[in-house]
Amino acid sequence: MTDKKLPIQQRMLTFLKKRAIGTGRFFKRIWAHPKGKIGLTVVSLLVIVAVFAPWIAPYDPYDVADRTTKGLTPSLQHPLGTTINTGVDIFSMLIYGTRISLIVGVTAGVCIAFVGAILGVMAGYIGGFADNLIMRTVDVLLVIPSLPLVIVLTNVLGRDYWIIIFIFVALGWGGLSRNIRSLVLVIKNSNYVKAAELAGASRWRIMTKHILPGTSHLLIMSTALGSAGIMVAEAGLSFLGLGDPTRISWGRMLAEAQGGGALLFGHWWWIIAPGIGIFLAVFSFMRIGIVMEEVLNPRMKQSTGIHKIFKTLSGDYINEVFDSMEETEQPTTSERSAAKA
Amino acid sequence: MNEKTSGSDYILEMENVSVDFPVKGFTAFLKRQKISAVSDVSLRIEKGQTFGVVGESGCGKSTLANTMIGMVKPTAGRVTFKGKNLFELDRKSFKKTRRDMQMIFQDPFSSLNPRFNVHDIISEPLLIRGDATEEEMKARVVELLELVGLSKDDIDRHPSDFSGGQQQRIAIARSIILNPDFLVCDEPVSALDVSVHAQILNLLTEIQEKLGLTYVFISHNLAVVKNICDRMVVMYLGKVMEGGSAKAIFDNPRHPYTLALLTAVLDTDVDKEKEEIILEGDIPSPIDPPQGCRFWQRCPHAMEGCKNVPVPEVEIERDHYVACHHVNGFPDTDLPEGYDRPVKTEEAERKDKSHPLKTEESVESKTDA
Amino acid sequence: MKKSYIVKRILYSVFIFFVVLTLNFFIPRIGVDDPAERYYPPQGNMSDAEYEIIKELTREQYGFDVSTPRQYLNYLSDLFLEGNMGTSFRSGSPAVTDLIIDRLPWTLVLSVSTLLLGLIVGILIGVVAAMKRGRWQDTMLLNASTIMVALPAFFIALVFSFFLGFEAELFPAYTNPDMVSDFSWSLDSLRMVAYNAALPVISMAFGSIIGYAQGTRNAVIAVTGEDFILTARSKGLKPNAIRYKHTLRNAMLPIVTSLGMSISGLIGGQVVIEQIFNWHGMGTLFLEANNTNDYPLMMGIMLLLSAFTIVAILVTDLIYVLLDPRVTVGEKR
Amino acid sequence: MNREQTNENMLAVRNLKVVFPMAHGVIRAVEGVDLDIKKGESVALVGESGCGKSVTSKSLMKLLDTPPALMRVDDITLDGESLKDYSEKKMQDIRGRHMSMIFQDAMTSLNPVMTCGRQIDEMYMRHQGMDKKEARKHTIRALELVGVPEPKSRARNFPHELSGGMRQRVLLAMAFACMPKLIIADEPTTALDVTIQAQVLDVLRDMQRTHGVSLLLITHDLSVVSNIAETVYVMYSGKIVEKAPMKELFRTPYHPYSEGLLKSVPKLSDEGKQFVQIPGSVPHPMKKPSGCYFHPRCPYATEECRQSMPPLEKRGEDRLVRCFHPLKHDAKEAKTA
Repeated sequence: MTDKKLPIQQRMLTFLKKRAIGTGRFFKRIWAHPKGKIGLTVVSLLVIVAVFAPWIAPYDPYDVADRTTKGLTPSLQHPLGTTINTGVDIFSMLIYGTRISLIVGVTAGVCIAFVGAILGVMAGYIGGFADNLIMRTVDVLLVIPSLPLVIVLTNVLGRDYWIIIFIFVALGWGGLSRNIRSLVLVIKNSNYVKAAELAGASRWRIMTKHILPGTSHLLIMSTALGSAGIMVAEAGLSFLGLGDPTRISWGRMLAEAQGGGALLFGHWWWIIAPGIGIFLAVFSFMRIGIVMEEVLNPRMKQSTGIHKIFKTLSGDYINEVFDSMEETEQPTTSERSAAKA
Repeated sequence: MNEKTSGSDYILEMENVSVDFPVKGFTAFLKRQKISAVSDVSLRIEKGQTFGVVGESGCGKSTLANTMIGMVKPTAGRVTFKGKNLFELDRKSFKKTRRDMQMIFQDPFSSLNPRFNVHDIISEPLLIRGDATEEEMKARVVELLELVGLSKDDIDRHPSDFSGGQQQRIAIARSIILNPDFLVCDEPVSALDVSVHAQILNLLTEIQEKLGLTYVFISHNLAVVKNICDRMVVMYLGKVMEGGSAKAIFDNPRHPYTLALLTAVLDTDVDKEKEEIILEGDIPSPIDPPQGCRFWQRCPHAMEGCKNVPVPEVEIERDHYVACHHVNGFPDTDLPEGYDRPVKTEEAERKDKSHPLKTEESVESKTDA
Repeated sequence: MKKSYIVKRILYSVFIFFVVLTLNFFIPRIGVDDPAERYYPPQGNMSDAEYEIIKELTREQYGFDVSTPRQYLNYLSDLFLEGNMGTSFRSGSPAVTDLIIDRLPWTLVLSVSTLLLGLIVGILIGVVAAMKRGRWQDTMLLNASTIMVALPAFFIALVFSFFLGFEAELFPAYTNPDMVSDFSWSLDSLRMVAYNAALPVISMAFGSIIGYAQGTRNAVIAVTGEDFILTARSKGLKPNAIRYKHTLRNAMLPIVTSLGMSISGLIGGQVVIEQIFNWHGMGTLFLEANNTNDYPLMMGIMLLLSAFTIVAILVTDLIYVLLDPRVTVGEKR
Repeated sequence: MNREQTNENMLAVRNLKVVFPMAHGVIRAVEGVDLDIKKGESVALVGESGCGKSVTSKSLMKLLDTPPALMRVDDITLDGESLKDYSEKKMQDIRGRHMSMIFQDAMTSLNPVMTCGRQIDEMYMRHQGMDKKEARKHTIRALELVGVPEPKSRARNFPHELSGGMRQRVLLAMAFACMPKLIIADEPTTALDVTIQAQVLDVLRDMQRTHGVSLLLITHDLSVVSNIAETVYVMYSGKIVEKAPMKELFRTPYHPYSEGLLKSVPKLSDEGKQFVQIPGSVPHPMKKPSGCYFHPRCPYATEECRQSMPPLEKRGEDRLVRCFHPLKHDAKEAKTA
């Protein structure tokens, strides 16, 4: 029995199994990294909060009927108080805000990685006209200040959060594809790609087996970092009141806090809470991104902590190492032959 | 090169092959500059033999190798592999033909994908050909690992776990998995530790004997070439300076450049007084090289005529060709005035200036003034 | 060789500017057949006939009554021959150019001081951290930067305006409108500007300080590992000579490159900060324009901001050429 | 060669050790190396990658960074002056002035944004207190001495504008600028083409001999050694395994590793397609074998070699060897070897 003759379902199954094992191993390595634990924990927490928001949140912030007294200070019923202008439970808003942040951030981050990878590989590997076109577009994208452009486009295209994601993706792939392209150029000229070409590999095989895996560390890292960046941008947009008007997001909470008199009445928690939400999401995604880069990049040696190693080295141990290299007094050859005789 | 006309004994023939690359850049575009990497090279490689290509960086030996295996298309000339013109084949038969040719690179680490394990690296050509089952592939990989002196326990390890010599062994195993006839070795040992050079060279000769391969062996070290090559060419700035049977060339080296290269080789016989030839100047740029001999700027015997009278390759003895006016004499036609005056009069002056150690005082007075 | 590179670089910047210009022209025309519909969207209580008349008037007023290519040419000739970017929707139909010129200096006050503050403090911190590699100064920078990059500038601005503005009353939480209306070139007036600009500048500079510090640290450390620093040390040069003549000069190269790239983000991010402090700059003008769908004004501001970025990137590229003798024709990037 | 023959050492190193603590263990780069270089002598330190030869050269000038390296030495004396307890500040006066270095890759060893001339000027300005103008005069002369044509305009060139051979000459001029007592050349020609290599070696040899400077040449290339060195140290995995005058080493190597190195390099005089090979590869610096480090690759290894490290013993005039079973050569062999 060989793989070739197996039915397609079984081959798919073994493929998926391999992938699942690989993914599992990958997460284990991230977890094993000293910086990975915090990132992974916080991200999983955020995902749980986002998915189970209706069960976690004590009130439904979308429900107009579910409102209480305005401007309450934090208490057991309202851990973060209520808003001054509308009387919505701030804690529940915070919980629901996780959803939009994660959806917009992760979706846009993944799509940007996808688009950036395809265009970057195309520009680098195919070259010629495609390269020129793509790189000139990137140059244009990088000179237009992005937030104003996003604002103009939401004005023209609409403010539904799917449209916002689309705009972020359309404007955000430039930097990544430029980086991917320069990496692809390096890999493309490497001897192992040449060897594969000599072995008769098709362009498709070279792209999928040699070039794309070579950029994977950059891609995965940029997905995480890109998601973090998009979360900040989305929060900024919502803060300006230009996000999806039907959704509660952390940025919009900040805007309401500013407009609703949190500053005047000294309700600092109303500002701090969504800020911490944004911070946690962005921080944990960035952490994971950096850890992924370190885990995946074959060139990245774990040079971190050489100073730490130096600090922890005990003088005794070092002396021992140096002394162990000392020449021991040994009989010279002539003495030995004399002894033998 | 006209003693044999039938191509049957030759696995690869190159006829008047030239490769030019355009120079990139705005000003270069206006002047239409080009790099002449390989210029008018003809050679024939016999089946089962080892053919040496010797030269320094920029001499075009790598471009020549890439042209042989069809990675670079020549600007002019024909490359015939097993009787088929390599660049007139359609895509499919080109790919099929090229399976019979493989290459070993200088830096073994960069020639192995760091993300693949040994099995995936070695079996890749087989996988691409696509007519072997998993088991067959694995068996073949194990067989090859043993052939190149590695253990079958290494099959799951990654390139970075191996030393340079072992990595080169892996690369060799990959290159012979499809049973090619023709193997191009591009400086296969120069990136390795001195003490493993011999291991790799011996492995290559051993494999050649076992599988009846034809080698093209590229090197800058004449001693290596002497010991394993049957025929060879010495290249300089894209042109063949001297070529033919290795024995003839080493017994009777004639080209000034070959002589200079020979003195750079290690000789452990330290008691023998060695005459050293040190060439002046730098290797010139291959952009728009001179019409005449490309070596004239550095040649100790250069004459005025060498600058612009084209140099033909002349057979000075059986299977020994030299392209040098100094050796062959000038042709009878169209010679410029004073062609046989040595260039070195002005060169010698420059040489004196650049070696102030010999005229210490004159320099002293010059700088003080 | 260098000259032709510079010429090429300038020509390319002009090309990019034209592409941006063209985009600017077409963005308001996305998704509508007639730009008049974008400029004057249908109102609920309006009959079709009425709306047709209004559209007709809009077309006439904004020059939409000719073919699109013709409109484009008019747009270009207005812009280049008369410096005219159209008229705003505001009452009194002021020229976009005038509105922008009124706000431009105020925006520049913020951007330039943020950039300078970020660069000077950032590079200083970065150099110190690189020299004290592995010690507490360096560790502190690393830890601070992982936290700071996750804090958006507008959140920092909000916190500052709350705690330093409202609670501590050290600085104004909102810009005093008198700053603009009573401005004169007097010491008092300038002091007032500085007093009002303090919070916005500091909250924006936070991020860029950390960014430049990180970049400088990495660049300096990378250069310190280069062979030529070893050569300089083997020559017996004094540490200061090595630091200033060899290390910093080379470390400046990547910093200059990243500087050009960071300017676009800085300009974009300022929109939010200006809004928080109600600063009398182009950012607030832009948001006002957005809220009133004032397209000529919006696109005018966009164009100016893009032009700024293009010039900034061009300038940093030219500085790079001055600093690095290796750059020849098209070698960079 | 008209230099005075004195037996006094220009450089003497006693028991130099360098280690690199890493996350997974300790790399023992140099394990107790002794070196002696006489005045005006040229000495070669030969070894393969990872044998610790470059680390040795850097530690002689105390150029190793701590961290990551830790160095310990019984004594380093330069011209009778003990450098062991010299502070970094005092070392700065020694470097370049009395001891200078030539590195392998001139492209990366020269500051890319500074003209070549400026980089040599620095030597004169730092060590001889000259002003810019005077320094430049000397720079031009130094460039002339190492055979750079048109030194005046070349001094104004940036490193990338020169060819590889010229760049290496600039490094030579820099190293010889203050006529130091000792020059350490770390693989000075490895990155160059063979014909250019010959030029640079020629200049190096001429300069060294006419100025009577001591030279420590670090290389893996035996052909370079045979061209220039008078005495050779062979290093393997952090230890000196053999010391001998160059010709004697080439005629009659005592250590099996030296023999293997000499024989495994292809020579013009060889016949046939078989090369003499040393099996195995250089041990990983963190996983060195027990006993003699060379025993896994040595054809003569015995149980004793597996157990303990042989001492470095005197064997004949001016020769040292670290081996329990040094090779024997009878007189006849010695001539034809």
